[in-house]
Amino acid sequence: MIFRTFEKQELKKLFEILAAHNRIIGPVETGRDRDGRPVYAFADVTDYDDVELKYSITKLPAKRFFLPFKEDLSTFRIENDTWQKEISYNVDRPLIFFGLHPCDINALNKLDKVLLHSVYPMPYYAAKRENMFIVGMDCIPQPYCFCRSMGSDTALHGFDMFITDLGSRYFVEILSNTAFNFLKNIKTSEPGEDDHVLYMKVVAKRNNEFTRHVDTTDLTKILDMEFQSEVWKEWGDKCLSCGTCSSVCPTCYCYGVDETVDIDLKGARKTKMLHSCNLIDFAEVAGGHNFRPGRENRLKYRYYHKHRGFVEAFEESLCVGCGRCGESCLADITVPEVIDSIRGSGRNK
Amino acid sequence: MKKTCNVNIKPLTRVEGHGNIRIKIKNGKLQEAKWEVVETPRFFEAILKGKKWDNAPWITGRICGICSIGHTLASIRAVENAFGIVPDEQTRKLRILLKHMETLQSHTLHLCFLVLPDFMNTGSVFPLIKTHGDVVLRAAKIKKLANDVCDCIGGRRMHPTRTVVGGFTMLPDKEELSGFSDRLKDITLDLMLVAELVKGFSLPDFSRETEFVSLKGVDDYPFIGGDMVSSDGVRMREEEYKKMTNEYMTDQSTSKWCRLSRDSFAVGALARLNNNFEFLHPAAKEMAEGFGLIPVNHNPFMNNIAQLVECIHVVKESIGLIDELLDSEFKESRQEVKAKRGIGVAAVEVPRGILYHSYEFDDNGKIVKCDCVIPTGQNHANIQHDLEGIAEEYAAQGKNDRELELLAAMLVRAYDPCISCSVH
Amino acid sequence: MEAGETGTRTYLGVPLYRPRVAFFEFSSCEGCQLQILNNESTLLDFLSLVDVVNFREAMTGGSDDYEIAFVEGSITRDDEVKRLKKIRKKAKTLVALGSCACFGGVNQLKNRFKDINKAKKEVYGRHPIDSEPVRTLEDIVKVDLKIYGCPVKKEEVEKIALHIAIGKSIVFPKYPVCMECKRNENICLFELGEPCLGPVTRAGCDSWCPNSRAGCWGCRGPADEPNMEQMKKIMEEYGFSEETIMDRLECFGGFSSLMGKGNTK
Amino acid sequence: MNPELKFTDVAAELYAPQKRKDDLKGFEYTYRAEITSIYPLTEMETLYRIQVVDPEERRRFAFTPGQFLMLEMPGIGEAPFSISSSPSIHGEVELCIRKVGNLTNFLPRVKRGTHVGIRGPFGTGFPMQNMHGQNVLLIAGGLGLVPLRSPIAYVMENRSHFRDVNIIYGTKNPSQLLFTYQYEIWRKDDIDIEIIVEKADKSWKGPSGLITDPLEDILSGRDSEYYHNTYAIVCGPPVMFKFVCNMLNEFHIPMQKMFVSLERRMHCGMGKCCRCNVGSTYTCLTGPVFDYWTVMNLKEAI
Ligand SMILES: Cc1cc2nc3c(=O)[nH]c(=O)nc-3n(C[C@H](O)[C@H](O)[C@H](O)COP(=O)(O)OP(=O)(O)OC[C@H]3O[C@@H](n4cnc5c(N)ncnc54)[C@H](O)[C@@H]3O)c2cc1C
Ligand code: SF4
Ligand code: SF4
Ligand code: SF4
Repeated sequence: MIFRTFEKQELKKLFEILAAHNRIIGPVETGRDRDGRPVYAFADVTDYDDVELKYSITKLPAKRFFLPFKEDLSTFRIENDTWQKEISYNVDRPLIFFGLHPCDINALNKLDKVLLHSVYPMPYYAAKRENMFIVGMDCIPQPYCFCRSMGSDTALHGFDMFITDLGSRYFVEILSNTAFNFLKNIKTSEPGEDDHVLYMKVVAKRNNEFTRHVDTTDLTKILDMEFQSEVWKEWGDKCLSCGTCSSVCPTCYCYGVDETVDIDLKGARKTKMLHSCNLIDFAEVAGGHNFRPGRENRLKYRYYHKHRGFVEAFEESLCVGCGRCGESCLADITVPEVIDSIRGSGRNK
Repeated sequence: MKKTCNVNIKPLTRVEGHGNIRIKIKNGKLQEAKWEVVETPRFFEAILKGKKWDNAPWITGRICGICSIGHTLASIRAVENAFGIVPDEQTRKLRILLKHMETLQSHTLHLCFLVLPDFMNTGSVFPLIKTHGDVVLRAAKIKKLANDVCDCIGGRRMHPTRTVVGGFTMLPDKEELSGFSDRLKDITLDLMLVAELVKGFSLPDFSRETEFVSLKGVDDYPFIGGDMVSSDGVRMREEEYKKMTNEYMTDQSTSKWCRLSRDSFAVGALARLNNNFEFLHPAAKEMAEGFGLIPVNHNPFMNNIAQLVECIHVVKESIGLIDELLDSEFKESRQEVKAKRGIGVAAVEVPRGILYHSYEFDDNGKIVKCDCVIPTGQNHANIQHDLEGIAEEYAAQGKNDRELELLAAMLVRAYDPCISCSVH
Repeated sequence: MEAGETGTRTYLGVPLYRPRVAFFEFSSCEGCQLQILNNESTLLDFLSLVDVVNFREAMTGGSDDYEIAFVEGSITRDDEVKRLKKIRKKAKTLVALGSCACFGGVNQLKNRFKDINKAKKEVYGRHPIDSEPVRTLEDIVKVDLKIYGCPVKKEEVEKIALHIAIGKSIVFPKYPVCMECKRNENICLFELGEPCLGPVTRAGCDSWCPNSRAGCWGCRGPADEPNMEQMKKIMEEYGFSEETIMDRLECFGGFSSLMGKGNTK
Repeated sequence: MNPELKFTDVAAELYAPQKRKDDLKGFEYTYRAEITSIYPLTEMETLYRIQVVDPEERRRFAFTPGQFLMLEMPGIGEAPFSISSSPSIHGEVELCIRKVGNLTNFLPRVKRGTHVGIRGPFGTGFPMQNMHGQNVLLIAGGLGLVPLRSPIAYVMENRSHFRDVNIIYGTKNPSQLLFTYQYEIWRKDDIDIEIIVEKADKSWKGPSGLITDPLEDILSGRDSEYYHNTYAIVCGPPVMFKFVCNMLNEFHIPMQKMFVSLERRMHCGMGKCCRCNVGSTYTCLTGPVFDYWTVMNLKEAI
C-alpha cells in the first residue's frame, strides 16, 4: 500500500477536479429530525460545500446506487405473437463515492462475495461495481454501531483511496493506480515518521470510542442450538414485519421479481425489487402455503442468513455492524440485543 | 301551438352527484318544473364534531373529489383564521398557484368532457375520441398539465397531502416547477383553439335577472379570502358568511338552499366575472369580450364561457406566480400551530363558486361546531328558478319533450353542479 | 370495437378479453371515478382495454348490459341498498372501488354517533332526513374485488384493467407501506416527529403520503397480519396521544375490526 | 492526468479479475424455445413439450434427472419447473404444470408454436450413475410423479444397469392420477408399479389407502441384502416424504441413499434472490434434490 499526506484544503481541490469530469455521490444533509439533529443521505453532489464529511451515518446505505430498490432486469418488445428480449445492466457511467465509511466499504466487500465471486455472478451488480471509484473516509463511532465486533471497523480493501483525518492534515492510503494518478492533481507528500505516529494515535483514539459490542463467538453454533428458543417468539411479537431493517441494511440483497405488461401492450418488463425476509410473503408460494408463517420465523431467518448461512458459505457474517437496522426499527429491535438474548445473556432483560 | 310535455330526468348525467329534473307542461301551460337533489348526505359537519383541528382539512377535503384542493384550502384557512395564523407570502403564492391549477383542471373537465358532448350531439366524450380526437387530446393535455402542477405542489392531484395548517409539509422541487412555466405558455394556444371551437356553438339565448355573489378583489381577481359582494349591492366580511348565505331546508333537496336579496342567487365563474371583471388578466378580458360576455350578464349558459375565460386568466397568472416563486429563496415551509379557543371562517372561490368553511374550537383545539356552505348548495335555488323560467319560456314556444329535456339538462349542467359536495 | 368482442387484439397469441364495464357511485365524493379520468396520459390505452357502457358522471345514455361493475361509495340509505342489489344481479364481477366502498371511508365516522338522530340533528336540525348508519358494500352484497385507497391509485386501477384483459390474476401487496416508503428513500415520519400508520397499512400506494412528508392515515386498510399492539406502543412511545392514534385508525374504517371496538359492523 | 474515469462495460470487455464474461452474460440469458405440444392430463395439469429453437443451442442444452428450469412468459411471469422427460434428449423437455397462479393459468391458453424463454437447467439432480447395480424405489405422491418421470426414463433407457425397480405412486383420488397412459409401458420394461389412491370412487378398481401401505408390503418381503443395496427417490408433499422416509429408515435403508426434491419459492434459480432458502441453504443451488440425511440437518425443511 502506498501512503501520502496532504493539506486539508487540497481535498476540495481534488473534489472539484473530479467533479468537473465525473458524477460524484457523497453524504449530504437531507433534513433535521425532531430533535434538530441532521439526517444524512448519499446523494449526487456537485458542490464540495454540500458534502458533509463529518457525517455520523446515513439513514440509508449507498446500496441504491449498485443494488437499486427497483431495477429492470430485462424489457421485452412484444411483436404480435412473439417477443424480443432486451437486457441492460442499467449503468452507463462510472460513479465516484466520496466519503464512504469503513462499514459501507466492508458491506460492498461482503456483497462481492455472493454477487461476484460465487456461482452465477450477477452482472447488474458487477457492471455497477466495476464502475465505482471509492474514496473512503474514517468515521466517528456512534453509540449504536458495533462494527468493531463484526470486524468491519476498518476497511482493508474494496476502495481506491482512504482518507484519515489527522487533525491538521489528511493521511491517505492508496490502493488503485487510478487513485494514485488522480492524486497527482493535488499537492501531496510522503508521510514522515511523525505522521505515522499521529496516524496510530488517531486510530487508537477512535478504537477507544466504540462503545457497543456484541459477542459473536460460536454464534453459528448457538443459532443452530437455539433454533427453537422462546426468545425468538418475544422478538417476533415486537416485529412489525415491515421490512425496514432490510431496506436500510447495506448488505441485504434478497429480492423478488415481478413481470408486468405495459398498458399499451407493446412492451413488457421483468423487474427486480429488493424484498425483505421479514415481509409476510417472502416464502409464500402459489396456492397460499407459507413456509415462514409467523413473524418470529421470519425475523429468526434474517439472523440465520446473516450470522449462520453466510458464515458457512463465505467464512464471515453478512453484517457489518453499522447499526442502521436497529436505529431505523420502530420496534427497537437491534442486532446486539437480539444476539445477546439468543446467547442467554440478554434474557429477562 | 299548444303542447303537452313530460320531462323526467333521473338522474341527470355528466354532473357530479345525483339530481333529478321533472318538468310537466300541459296544453302549453307549465304545471311543474322541479330540480330535485336526492344525493345521500354524509354528515361531514357531524363527523368533525369532537375531532381535533388537524383532522379538518384532511377529512373535509373528502367532501368533493373534483375540488378537494379547494375544500382543503378553505378548511386550512378557517383553522388558521381561528388560531390567528397568517400565511407568509411564499405559502400564499403556492396556495393560489395550486388553486389555479385545480380551477383549470376542473373547468377543463367540465367544458371539454361534460359539456362538449351536448354540442356535438353525443352522449359522452368517449365517441369524440374517434371523431374529434384533436379536441379530446387537447383537453387531456390541458388537464394533465394542471394535474401535474397539483401533484408537484400539493403532493397529489386529488385529496392533497402536502397542504397543512401553517403551510406545506414540503415544498415543490424548483427544477420541476420551472418546467411547468413553458408548458403553461404552450397550452395558452390550446385554450385559444378550444375557444375557437366553442365560438362555433350557439348557446341557448335565455336570460333571467339574477343576483350574483362572489368574493370581491381589492386589486386582483379574488380567490382566497376577502369580502363578499353581490351584484345587488350587498357587501360583507368573511365572518358574516351566514348572513350572506341564509341556508334553509327544503323538501325537494337533501342539500340546504340559500338566498340573499331575492329568492335565489348564483355563484360561480359567471358571478365572479360579473363582479370582478376589471381584475381579469387582459388576455382573459379580451376573450370575454370576444364572446360578448360583458358584466352584468344574466344568461346562465354563459357560465360555460366564463369558465373558459377564467382558464386563460389562471394560466396567465400562474406563469407569473411561478416566475416569482423561482426568483425567491425558499423559506421554511411550515409555521408552528398553536391551537386556541375561537371561531374561524374562510371564504374561498373554488371552481363552482364561493365556498365557506367555519369551525368553532374549544381550548384544546377540538371542533365544537363545524359548518360548510358549498357553492352548488348556494346555486340550487337559482337552478330551480332558472328551470321554471326556461320551462315557461319554452312551453310557450311549444318545444317538444326531447328539445326541452336537452335544454333543461344543459341548463343544470351549465352550473357545473357538484351535487354530492353540496349535500355532503 | 364492441364489448366482449376481442377483435384481432391478442397478447402473445392469447386473445384479449374486453369486458363491458360500468361505473356506479353511492355515498362518496366520486373522486375514485374521477381518478380514472385524471389519468390523461394513458386514458386512451385504458379505454381500449375496457368498453365503458355506463359512467353517469361522464356519459349520458348508459346501458344496463355490463359484466364488471365498479362501485364507489358506501351505503347509507335504503334506496341505495336496492340499487346495489340490482347492480349485483346484473354484474358478473362487482368491484368495490375505493375506501368508502371497501370500508365505509370517512363517511363511516358518522357511526361514532351511537344514535344516528344526533348526527341528523347536528346537521339538519329538526328537518326530517333519511339516513342510516354507514355500511360497506360487502355488508350487503358479495364483493369480488376490492380496490383500496382514498383516493384509489390510478395506476392500480389501470393495472387491474390490464390484468383482466390479459387474464392475469390481481394481487395486492400483503406487506405494509413502510417497505415502499424506504424504497422511496423517505425520512421516516416518526423521526420527524409526526405520526404514521405506515407500519400496519397495506402497501400499494407507493407510500403516497410519506413521500410528501405526511404520515399515513391508513386509507388502504390493514396489511396482512398487522402488528397492531406494537403499532400502538410505538405511537405512545413517540408521544402521540390516544386520540391521535384513534383519529388515524378510525379515519377510513379499514381498521375498525382491529380496534377492539368495531364501528362499522 | 485526465481525471475522468473510464467506463467499463462488463458485458463487452473481458472482466479481468473473474474472467467470467460468459457467466455474467448468462445470468439473464434465456433460450428462446417453442411450445411444440400442449396435452391436458387432468383438469389441473397440462403437459407441455418445449423445444429450444436454435439448433446449436438445442444440442448444448442437456440436464440430469431431478434438475429444474425457469420458464418465462414475458410480462406474465417466470417460475421454476422440474424437467419431466428423458435426459438423453437434448434441447427438448417436457414440463407438467399445475394451474395455480399467474403464469401457470396463462400457459394453458397459449397456442402451440408460442415462444417462451427458458433458463437453466438449475440445481442438483439424482445421482443416477451411483445407482447402477442397485435396486431402485421410485416413490411419488401427487404432483411428485412429475420430477420422477426423468429418472424413470433414465432407468428405462438403461434398464440393464438396475436390479429391481419399483414405482409406488399415490394420489388423493383417481381423477388426479397423472400419466395414466404410461403405466403399461413402464410395466413392459419390467418395472413394478403400485398405484394407490386415498379416496376411491366407483370407477376405481385398484387399492385405496396411504402410500406407505404398498411400500410396507414391498419392503417387508425383503432381506437385508436388498435394504443395503437399494436407492430410493421420494417426491411429493413434505408430510408424505416424511412418512415414507421414516419407513425406509425403519427398514435400514441408509439416509444417504434416499433422495427427495424440495420446493420453495424461487425467483432467480441462481442463489441470489434468497427466496428459496431452507434454514440458510439455497434450494436452487444445493437442491432441489437432497439426500435425506442433509434434509434432516436442515432447519425448517419439514
Ligand atoms: C424446484 C421446483 C420445481 C417445481 N416443479 C414444478 C412442476 O414440475 N410442475 C408444477 O406444476 N409446479 C412446479 N413447481 C411449482 C411452481 O414453480 C409454481 O407452481 C409456480 O411458481 C407458480 O407460478 P405462477 O406464476 O403460476 O404463480 P404465482 O402465484 O403468480 O407466483 C408468482 C411467482 O412466485 C413464485 N412462486 C410461487 N409459488 C411458487 C412455488 N410453489 N415454487 C416456486 N416459486 C413459486 C414464482 O417466482 C412465481 O413466478 C416447482 C417449484 C420448484 C421450486
Ligand atoms: S444487519 Fe443491521 S447492523 Fe448489520 S449490516 Fe445490516 S443494517 Fe447494519
Ligand atoms: S414514514 Fe411511515 S411508512 Fe415511512 S417508514 Fe416511517 S412509519 Fe413507515
Ligand atoms: S400513505 Fe396511507 S393514507 Fe396515504 S395513500 Fe398510502 S395508505 Fe393511504
